[in-house]
Amino acid sequence: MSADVIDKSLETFVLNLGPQHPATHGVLRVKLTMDGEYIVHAEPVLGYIHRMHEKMGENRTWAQFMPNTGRLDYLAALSYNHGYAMAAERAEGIEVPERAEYIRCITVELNRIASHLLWFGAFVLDLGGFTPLLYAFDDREQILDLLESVTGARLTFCYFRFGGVYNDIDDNFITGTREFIKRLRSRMPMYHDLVTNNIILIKRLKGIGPISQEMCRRYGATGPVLRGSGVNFDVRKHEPYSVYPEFDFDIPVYTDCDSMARYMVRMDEMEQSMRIIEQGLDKLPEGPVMAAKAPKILKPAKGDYYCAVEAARGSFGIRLVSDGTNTPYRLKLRSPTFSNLSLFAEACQGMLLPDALALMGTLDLVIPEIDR
Amino acid sequence: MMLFLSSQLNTYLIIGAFLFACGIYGLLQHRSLIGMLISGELVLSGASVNMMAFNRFLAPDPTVGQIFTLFIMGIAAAEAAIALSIIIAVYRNYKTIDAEDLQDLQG
Amino acid sequence: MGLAKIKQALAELAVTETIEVSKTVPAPPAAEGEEQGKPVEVKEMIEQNMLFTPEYAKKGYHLDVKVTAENVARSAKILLDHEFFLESITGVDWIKENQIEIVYDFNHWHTLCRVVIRTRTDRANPEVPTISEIYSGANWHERETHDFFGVTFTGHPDLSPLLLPEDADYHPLLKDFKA
Amino acid sequence: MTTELIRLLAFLVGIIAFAALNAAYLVWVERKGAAHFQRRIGPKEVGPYGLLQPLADGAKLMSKQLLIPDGVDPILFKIAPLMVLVPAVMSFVTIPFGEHLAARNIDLGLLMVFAFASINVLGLLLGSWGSANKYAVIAAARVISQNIAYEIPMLLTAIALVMATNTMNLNEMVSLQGGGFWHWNLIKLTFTASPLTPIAFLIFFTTMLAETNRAPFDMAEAESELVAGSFTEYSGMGFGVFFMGEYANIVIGAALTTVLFLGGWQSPLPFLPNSVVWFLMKMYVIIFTVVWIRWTFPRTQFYALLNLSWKVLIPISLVNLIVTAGWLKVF
Amino acid sequence: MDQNLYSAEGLAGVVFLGLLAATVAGALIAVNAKRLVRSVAGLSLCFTGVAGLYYFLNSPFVALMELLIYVGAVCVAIIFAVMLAEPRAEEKVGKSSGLGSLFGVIAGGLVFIGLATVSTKSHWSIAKTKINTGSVTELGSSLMTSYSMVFELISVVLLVAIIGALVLALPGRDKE
Amino acid sequence: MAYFNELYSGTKSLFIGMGITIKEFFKPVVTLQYPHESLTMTARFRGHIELVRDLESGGNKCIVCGMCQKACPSGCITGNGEKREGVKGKVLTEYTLDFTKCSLCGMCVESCKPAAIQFSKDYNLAGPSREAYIYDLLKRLEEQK
Repeated sequence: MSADVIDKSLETFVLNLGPQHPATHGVLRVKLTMDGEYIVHAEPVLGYIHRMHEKMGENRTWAQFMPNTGRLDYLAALSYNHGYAMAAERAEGIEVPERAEYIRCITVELNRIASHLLWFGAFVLDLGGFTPLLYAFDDREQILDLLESVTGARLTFCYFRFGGVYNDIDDNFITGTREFIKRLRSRMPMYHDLVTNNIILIKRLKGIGPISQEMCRRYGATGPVLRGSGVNFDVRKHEPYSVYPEFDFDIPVYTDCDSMARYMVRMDEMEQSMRIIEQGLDKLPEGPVMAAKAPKILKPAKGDYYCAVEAARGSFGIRLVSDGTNTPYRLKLRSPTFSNLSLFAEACQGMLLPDALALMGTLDLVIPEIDR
Repeated sequence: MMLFLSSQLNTYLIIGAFLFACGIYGLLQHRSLIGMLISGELVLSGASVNMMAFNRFLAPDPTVGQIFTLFIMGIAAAEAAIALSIIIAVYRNYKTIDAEDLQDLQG
Repeated sequence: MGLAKIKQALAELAVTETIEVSKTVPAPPAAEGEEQGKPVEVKEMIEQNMLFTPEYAKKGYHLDVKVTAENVARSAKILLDHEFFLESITGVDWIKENQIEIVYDFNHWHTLCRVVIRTRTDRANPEVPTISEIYSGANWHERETHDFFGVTFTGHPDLSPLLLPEDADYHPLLKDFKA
Repeated sequence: MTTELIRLLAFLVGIIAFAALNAAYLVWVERKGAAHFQRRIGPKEVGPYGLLQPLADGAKLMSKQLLIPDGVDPILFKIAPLMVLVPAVMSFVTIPFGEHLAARNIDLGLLMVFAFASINVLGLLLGSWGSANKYAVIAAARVISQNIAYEIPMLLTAIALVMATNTMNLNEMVSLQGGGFWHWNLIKLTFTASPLTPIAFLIFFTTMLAETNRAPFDMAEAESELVAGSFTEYSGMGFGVFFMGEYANIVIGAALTTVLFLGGWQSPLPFLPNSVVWFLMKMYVIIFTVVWIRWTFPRTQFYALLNLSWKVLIPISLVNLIVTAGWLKVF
Repeated sequence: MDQNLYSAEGLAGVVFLGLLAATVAGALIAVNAKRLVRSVAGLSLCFTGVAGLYYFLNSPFVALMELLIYVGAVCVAIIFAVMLAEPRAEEKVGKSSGLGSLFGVIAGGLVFIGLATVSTKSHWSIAKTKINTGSVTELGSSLMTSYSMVFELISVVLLVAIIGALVLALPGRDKE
Repeated sequence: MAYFNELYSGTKSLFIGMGITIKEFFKPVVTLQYPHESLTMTARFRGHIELVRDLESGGNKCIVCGMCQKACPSGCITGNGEKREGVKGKVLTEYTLDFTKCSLCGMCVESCKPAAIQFSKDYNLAGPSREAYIYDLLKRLEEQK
């Protein structure tokens, strides 16, 4: 893996992709050793926006860390809120009321659609198509409006609390969400006609950037990257949490292992999320949104706890080590794109630069989550 | 006076000779293969200018010089293509385009 | 892949004389297991079919194996052979015990089975063999752990800082590190 | 003598003004068009409908410092933008805007446009090589292969057209398309053009996009891959001139398409008078289509682009050439 | 002179002088530049000048072809080769040391003086009428009649060149 | 045959794409022209915090319990109170928000028992210096009168 395995006889040069580059979506730097336009060796350089969230966690109370989780992956903040809330609830043994669980699932899925829509736009932008980005943003803004009306924020929601959610949803939100789903359903064929079926896009994605199952296993890739390689693994089904078992939804899996497969997985996931939201709204029970007995100050028993959720980019895991005090002793954040990006170096070897960028686009990187 | 220059055969002949001489000088003085190729192109265009001048001022057939020049262009293009692919092949194998470093080619 | 087989395979690697049993192991018949850190015979554990199996709903994982540092790579290999994938590697600084614990989280695609491998190393000179040869993804996780805890993963190809600045010589997640 | 000089200068100024104005307003069209394709408003602050935006942009670019980074070849770096702009402006000399409205009615007009258009590549190349930037160099390598690959089908379709019309004089070519839109080369319903001409039009249009480095063939710029490709190191007016040159090339491409296939200044219906207005309308429709295409498609992959040329465009344009030759022989 | 195009003779003269200067300067840059890229830039300048000269010689077709082929194709190809073979712009271009250079100057000078003397001293029987009308039709018909054989041959040469170039350039891809 | 099929379907897909964008071209714009128009924030919008006016007394409702300071993850709230004669409990003398640190999480508002602080709907936040973001909320409350 190190630079000295490169064949010295090749006429290569080093290309710095980033830290400021239009395709790296943030401050990721990839040191590429190139032979012409072919990539001989790639070395991602991380840490440009490393903030040491894990240390922050050790210095804050359990509740105070909640806002931080939304700042890891700011595009799917609710999944991260959810993961952290669940981990702490598991440690403390708090039962969450059913209505709160439904609200959590609905909002998380909305957030997932928003994240995928943004990914869709940004990915097509990486491929040089600008307009789909704006269409996707148009839809995404509707979601953010909905979520803002409930949570009070547009990105870093910080909506969940140990034992429930911060605010109950109202009828405006429910009707708004139903309308939005109707709207997005009618827009999906447009996206497919404009982008998915476009011959230029198909030529750019079909067979490009293969990631084998074996590679996924070695690198621990999860999420759409893994499902694009034909593995039916989704924490929501595999390790059912919250009220996901109540919902009837499918896990889109494509077996082509290429960029197109990963693209299709995400597009189909949006449809599945819409199904979940619809069912959630139908089944939404009445009741409180906060556990009655939820303690204000958490002091979980000694021991360590692991909890994983399916975030928009893969399996987000959180490992808590408690020493029985009101601050976590150790708090490990397992971010999916960290693992997904780590396979980039191997996957892009021998690829052309534009293809590698297409591959990088399908990894759906959110740098703050990688750097933490 | 100015018009005089452009309608004088000698102007063109001297320019042609100049290009030709530049080419010769460059061929002798350049060590890199690409430099030599450039000089070669100059030699060829010196000849072309002469052809065109004779065509305009002397030749009995008004097209022969032009056709010669067109052929020279064809030859030059072919020459450039071949020479460049040779240069690239040489560079790939020897990592140099310096003619004097290419002693290996002898024998 | 049966859970039992994995247990069997890992049991042989587990630290032979002591096994940390979770506090919340189902009470009977191992009532004595209640006490944390109480040494239990491996054989006995296997026989009782409750080998370091914490309560999943409470802990979030199924197997919790403590191995010695030399056995980390072997257990990783066993897990790879059973098609586990690596979720993360991290450390925990047990400053009072003067030890650093390295925790490996594994998961499986098709069976619900999370396995945690732990090993402890001396805090003054933390060294664990690398598993980056077995799990390529471990490369970055180990680099990260090296950044944060200063753990040297012997055999790792490149332990230069991943998330910290290139010239960082501090390890922020150690408990005695104050910014 | 003096009148001649004045006439010459008038033409020169006229052409440069036309080229510059069009290039500048093409930026406006692009931005406004992009905005509406994306359901935005686009420039609106400077002047009504943002019409003065190009001037503001120009003023901004001119007031910026032209940075010459370390390690660049300063002479080439400065000359290259001009080498893109000047030939494009030169090409306008021969475009017949109206029946009597052409700076020079040259017999070899078509050839002249192609000859000058080919210099454009050299400018891009020298600029990117001169700026000593890796992204620019990659862009340069792409530009060469792309331009060589697309010049062939472009010339082949143009030659087929020359065969059919028997002239390389652009004005004459337009004259031959008089008498209603069914006489345009695009859909000539008479027996003088081969039935493949509509396909030839598509090929010509595609190659025109590629030769002017327009999306989806904007390999030279490819902002998401190569930052800004050939223009990465350019700032201020260096960038501005490059930009103008690119847009002037698009105007040339659109004008040429209009002349060759859409009957230039000929009115679409016989009873309407011929006028320069028709020419401009057709040209702007083409330009709008170019903008429309840019804001619809993603960028092609580089080898897909070459495949398109070598496997699709060149064979079809060769077939077109042969069919045209046969057609002319038969009829 | 084509009176339609350049009726103002003085202007034409100025343009002609400019073209001469471009040709000479271009040629000098091409052989003397320190960096190969500049050599090629000089070469393209020289070719542009030569194309202008052709125009003055009543051959607009050849002039435009000169631009199209030499500037648009040959120079571009050479720059491409420079880019491939000289990746580090800082690297010096090989120039012969003093002796070679001196030899070059002497040889070039002698050639120039010789040719110039011959061309100025010779008594050319200059045709009084304009022989070349610049007609493309004539050019085409003689290309297709008297010189058709040569035309075919040159096509064959080009074909061979293309194939040869491909063959030479191909092995590079196999290595990967 | 596959060649022509691909050619046909490919070209068709391009025209379909262009059809979609041209349809969008003639649809009304969806953007808001920001400096000319601006949005009203939703009822739950979490802006920076401000003190709530006590309608009875005209002052603030704060009882200087310090809960907000404790709840704040970034420690951006500084509140001080003093005991005054004749008044029950403490009286707020200083309440500053260091907005440079605030992450708008809303923990403070949630923790406030007497509901003495609330979110403002102010989102056009800009200032020339860091100091401009250290808000004296007590002063603000006064000024709002």
